Amino acid sequence: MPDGPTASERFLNGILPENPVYRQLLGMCPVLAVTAAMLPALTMAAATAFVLISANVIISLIRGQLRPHLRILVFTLTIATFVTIADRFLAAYLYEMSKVLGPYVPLIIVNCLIISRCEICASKQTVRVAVADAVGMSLGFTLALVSIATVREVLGSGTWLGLRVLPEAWPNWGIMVLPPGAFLVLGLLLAGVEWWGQWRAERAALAVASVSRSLQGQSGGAAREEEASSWKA
Amino acid sequence: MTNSRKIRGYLQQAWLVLLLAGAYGGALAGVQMTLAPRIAENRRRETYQTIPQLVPGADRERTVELWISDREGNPARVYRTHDAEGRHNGWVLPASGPGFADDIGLLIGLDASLKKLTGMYVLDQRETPGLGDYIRDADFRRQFQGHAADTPIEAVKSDPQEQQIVVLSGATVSSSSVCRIINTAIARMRGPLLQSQAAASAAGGDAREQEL
Amino acid sequence: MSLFGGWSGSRGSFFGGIHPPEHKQRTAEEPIEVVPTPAEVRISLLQHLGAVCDPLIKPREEVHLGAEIGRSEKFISAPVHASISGTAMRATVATLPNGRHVPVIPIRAYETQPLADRALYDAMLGGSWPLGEAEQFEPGEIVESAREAGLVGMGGAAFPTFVKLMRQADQPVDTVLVNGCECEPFLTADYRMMVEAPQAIVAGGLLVRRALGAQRVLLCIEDNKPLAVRALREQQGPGIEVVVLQTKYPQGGERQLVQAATGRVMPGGGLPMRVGVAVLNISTVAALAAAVYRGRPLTHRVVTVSGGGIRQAKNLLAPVGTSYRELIRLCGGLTPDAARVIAGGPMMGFSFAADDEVADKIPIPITKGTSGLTVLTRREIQQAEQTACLRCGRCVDVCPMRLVPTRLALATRANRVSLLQRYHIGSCVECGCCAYACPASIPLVQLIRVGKIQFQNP
Amino acid sequence: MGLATGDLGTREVASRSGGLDATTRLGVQIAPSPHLSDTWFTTQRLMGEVLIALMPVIVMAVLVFRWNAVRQISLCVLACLAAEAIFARFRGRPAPLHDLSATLTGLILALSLPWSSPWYVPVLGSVVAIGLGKAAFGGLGCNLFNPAMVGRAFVMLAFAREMGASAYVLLDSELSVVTRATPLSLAKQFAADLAAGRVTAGEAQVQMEMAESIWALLIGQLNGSLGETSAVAILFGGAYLLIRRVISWEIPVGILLVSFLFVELGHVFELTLLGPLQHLITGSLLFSAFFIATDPVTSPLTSKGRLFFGMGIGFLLVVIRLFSSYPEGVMFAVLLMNATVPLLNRWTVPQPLGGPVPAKAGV
Amino acid sequence: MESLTLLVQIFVSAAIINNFVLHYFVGICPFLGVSRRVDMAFGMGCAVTFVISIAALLSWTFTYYLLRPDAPLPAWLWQRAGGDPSVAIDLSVLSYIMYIFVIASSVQFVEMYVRKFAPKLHKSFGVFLPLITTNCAILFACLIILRNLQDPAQLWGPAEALTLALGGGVGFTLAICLMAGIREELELCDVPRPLRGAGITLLVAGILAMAVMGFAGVDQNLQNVIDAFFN
Repeated sequence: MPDGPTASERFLNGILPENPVYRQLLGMCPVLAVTAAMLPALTMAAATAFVLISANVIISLIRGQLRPHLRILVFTLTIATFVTIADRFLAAYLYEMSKVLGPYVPLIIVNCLIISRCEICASKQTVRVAVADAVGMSLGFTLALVSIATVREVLGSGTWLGLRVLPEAWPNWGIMVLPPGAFLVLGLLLAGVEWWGQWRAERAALAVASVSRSLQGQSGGAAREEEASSWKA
Repeated sequence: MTNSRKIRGYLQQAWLVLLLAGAYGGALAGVQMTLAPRIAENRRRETYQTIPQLVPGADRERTVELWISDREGNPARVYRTHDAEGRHNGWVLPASGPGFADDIGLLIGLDASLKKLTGMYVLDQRETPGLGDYIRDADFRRQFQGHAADTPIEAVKSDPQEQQIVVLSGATVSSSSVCRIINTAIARMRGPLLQSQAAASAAGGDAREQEL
Repeated sequence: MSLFGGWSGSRGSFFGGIHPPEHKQRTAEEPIEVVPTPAEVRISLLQHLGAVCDPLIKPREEVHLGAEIGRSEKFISAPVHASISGTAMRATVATLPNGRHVPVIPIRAYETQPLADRALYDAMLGGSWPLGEAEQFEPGEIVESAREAGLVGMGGAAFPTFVKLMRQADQPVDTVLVNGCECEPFLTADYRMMVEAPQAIVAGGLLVRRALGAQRVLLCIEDNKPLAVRALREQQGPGIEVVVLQTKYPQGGERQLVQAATGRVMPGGGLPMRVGVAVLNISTVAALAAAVYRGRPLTHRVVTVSGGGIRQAKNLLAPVGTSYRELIRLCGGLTPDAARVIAGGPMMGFSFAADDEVADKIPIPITKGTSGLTVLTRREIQQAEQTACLRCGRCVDVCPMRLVPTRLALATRANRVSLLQRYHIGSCVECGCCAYACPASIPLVQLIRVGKIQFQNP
Repeated sequence: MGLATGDLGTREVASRSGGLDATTRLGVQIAPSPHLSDTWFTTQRLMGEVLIALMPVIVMAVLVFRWNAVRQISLCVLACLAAEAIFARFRGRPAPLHDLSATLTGLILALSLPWSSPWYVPVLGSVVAIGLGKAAFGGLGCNLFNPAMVGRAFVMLAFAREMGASAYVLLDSELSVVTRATPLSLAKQFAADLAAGRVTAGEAQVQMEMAESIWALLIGQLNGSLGETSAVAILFGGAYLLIRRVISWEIPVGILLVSFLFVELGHVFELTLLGPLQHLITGSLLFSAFFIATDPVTSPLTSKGRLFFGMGIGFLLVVIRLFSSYPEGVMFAVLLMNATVPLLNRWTVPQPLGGPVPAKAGV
Repeated sequence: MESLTLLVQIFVSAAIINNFVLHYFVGICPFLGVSRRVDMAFGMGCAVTFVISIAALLSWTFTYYLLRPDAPLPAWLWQRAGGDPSVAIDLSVLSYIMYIFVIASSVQFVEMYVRKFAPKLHKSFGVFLPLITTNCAILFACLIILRNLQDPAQLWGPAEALTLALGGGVGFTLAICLMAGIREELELCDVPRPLRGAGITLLVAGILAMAVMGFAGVDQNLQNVIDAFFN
């Protein structure tokens, strides 16, 4: 266990390198459903973060007593409880927002992100590490929600967080706040992140390759010629 | 002997789950106790805030929530509104039904005699942004005022006559859905409401006192 | 070209197919010309599908026209005979146009040959042929003659003929189809045979009927060869009739021919025998007549040399083993814009290197199955630029086997063996219709061949 | 016809490793069979023939809508070509502008737009059509959805107001044709009147026929998207494509037959006031039957599959026209059926002649 | 008659127009994960439809009698136990926990039942069953049922709940099968590298979502037409 990533590494990992949405494709349902505007996206991110952190803390605290076959049961019970608390809380203090989010708050229960963090990290690590991990993952999740919501709200309504950022003459792209817009934006952003990763990997590989190519260039040509001649017969 | 051992075995395995279940149950009960009144208040406030708009002259504070059996005998919520002097001056019916994208939730204002529509308000909707969601606009809602409540309202594209409203351009479905929800709700509740009124006036007492 | 062409599967035709330009007029009126004895022939010890023959002669040994020089004890094989008189040389290896490396026995010709020019022609094809004597032979005798004469299918497949002539108790053959369709563009060898030696063909057909105990012989000819139809109709008698089929490539394909002529559909992967049919090429049938009635082994065959890249297109009666170079030389050589030399017709033939440098060192010999030599010019082989598959479905419409060639090609590119299976790669006969019709110029046949290899060795 | 397949194998591997057109020596090439190809019929020609067939439609559009049509068409075509070039550059490939497919996409998109849409509608529609509809799938041949319809649906949902029924009508326009609603919108309205009991069936019928005679529908002096005004022009183009065998007959026949049947059914039950024949020649039904649904790339490979495909579009089209909130549903029907093409292709794999080769028999 | 046409409306809405995957975004995980092969997608779709129906019926029962604000069972128990009848018992705070257990146990139950009584069926889609527990489509169906039971004005019966579940399941199957076909096709295509996998799947889902939006209103108009036909 001491070999695993440290608390700070786990924290950073969650934000970009192992971003739950862009890298692990977890918890896609709220990412698509509540990102028509920034405000519900932020609320959803906060609710998810609350559940994720609380559940991670509890699971980490009781990790010594977990029986393998009851593990998932305990996870689900914990998560469902915190989701209920979050849901009631929103209904009590952010009533309008809870109406906008609708069934997607309770759906946090089946968000694979949370159960996978409980399983992979919290049930094996100390509270400190588990919290760092949960916060990192929450930030990563928030980042994803915010990025998608930004695109959708700006293009779809010309506003950001309700503030007008594009001129009044901007023709709102209604599709962006509709379901197809969610799929398209997430698909394109996902491709963008992927492209960025590939570009970086290629650049790193290029440095190595340029050395080896200068060494192998000649022999490679010879091999090709040999191959060609062997087919002539 | 074996039974008790079995039970002990189960307990050894499940004590954590039971403990957690207990703790969580307690926490949820606490949350429910603390927040439930607030949530109920939120819901109430949402409705009550709009009541002066729906029934002209109605006093928010004097509105009463009632449960009345509808035409088919199912319980339904209605609001009985009173003016500042406490005189019964109208009804507000919550109603909902399918719209273009999802269910639309409405509040319908009627005068005390249930003869006229006095207003309409959209509580919940997920209609197409920039198109169907204009059903929330005051211009669209104002169209419903003053129509008779005993015949259905319909949506037309242009030149509205009696009992007709003009649809939002490009959002025919949203507009006609609203009409449909209103028609259904009134048809469902008119009879029972008239009956309860008759009963109340027959009893001669203040309906408000009775229902409470 | 009817609007509903894709659906037709009626008698006289088959599903799919294409109508490439025929280009036959160039050699159609050229009578068969006998090739002057070449200085050397190189006789392949494998002229057919089946086992390689063992040489029966030693280097420096003298052989005469028609002498057996190789045979195999394996069942599926056919002996090979000397096609000229001369001195045998040491066996070497040659690469046939289909890419196969085979042992060949070169024979240096004597100054004088027992048969040449007109005499050779008359001995092989000319004269009159007995039409009513087939019944005198026992079926076994006919089979034995065919085997001893080294007969193989001369349409290209080169399957030993005697195997086809043997009666199978469980699969009786009632109809013999003599395939005179010659649907490949440019080729007219079979056509000239039909026009010049109809009697030999009819005599041979009757022999096949006798051997197999069949009721009828159908001489199948496409409707673009009216002269051949007339010539054969004059000879037709009881039990042998001419069937005129629609001109469409690949009408000469075994499965298509059986379907068009008899309406019967051969089961996938099965032989014509399964539906009571035997299919033989007209040249094969004529060679059978020569073997039975005149005791001549299969030593010569008619080859069409044509195409825009040939100066003087001709139909040649050439000894087996003549080099392609020799044939080209006899036809006046290549034109400057000749771009591709093909053994066989342009739809299914194999292109090979025939330029002087290579050909001088290792002259490539013709075999019993070589029906023609087509030299195409740059303009004739011109193809549109290859683009992505448009899924237009033209390949599906023209595929005579009712396959989905584009799927097979794409699956091959993506190396998806399970898709190859789903789209029945095993049924492809590589007739080339799909690649011909493809507007995107995708090498479909090529890819399907690669796919077959992937499929066999996943 | 026989083949020595085993031998072919080694050679093909050889030529494959050296590229598909193997070696060239002294001007004589070695290449696999077949050595002839139908050089007349190429990808470019396929697209070109469709362009030719579109000419009558374009001429009618320009005659009816004047410079509006010219503006939409040129904007769409230019934007499509630019988008094609840009997206090809992204992938570091030469832009395949000469295959005319981008031009065709632009034309079809333009012809399916209302005359009034502001400049950003055709431009964004074109970029989405080429980018999302084609480049994202890997370019021409891989696009599973009809690019023009992807672009059309995108702008339809993005700019609902600029594309809706009101976008077609301008009461005080100099072009008399655009002062009236489109026939399908009228039909919807009259149907609503009828359902509300405001008019009798007979009256509504008379009203409808007054509004749009079959003759007017055929000739095309009426409102609608640019390409859908004249049925005759579309029929001319369609007939040309059929005669030149550029498109197969199964798709148009499937669409027309099934939509005729279902509209007839709807007409009997008074769900729509337009008779089946009128339905066929109004809106973009004919245009889609001949020019949109027949896009080879996005329709099934086998003739049976194409028939099903056409029938599916016909059915969905009628469902949308009669029941949905949109007066016209061509693009949605086409997109949905495009999505089923892989499954249709899978289910209509033809049996090879004589049945598949048994596994034991080998290849 | 009205209830029957309501069922038609609920079904059409859930299956096509408000498709669970393409409109409500639930069940995205299997949509992205299992949609590589058509046969697997179909198996998954069947399994989901099966489980969603059972879970919907069970959760309707629990909600109606136990969890909704005016549920009869808790009130009766409370009064039997001698509680003050004027105090309203609202157990709805437990709904989410209840649902998740209902789903988990119905998955377990279905798996046991299928394995025992229909081993052939189990072979074809048994592998998908454990995955379904975390499929949000099922919880989503339960939540919709809850929403329609919270408002006493439009109390859903078991038939409506079951119809919603079936519609949702059919819609899910439809979407995932179409997507699987498309993805099989895309394997033969030259999709740009960054888009391969999830990216292009989401884009295709976007186009499909556009396509089903064209059917908006069909459910209600169909309902109107059937209503009008029977009246």
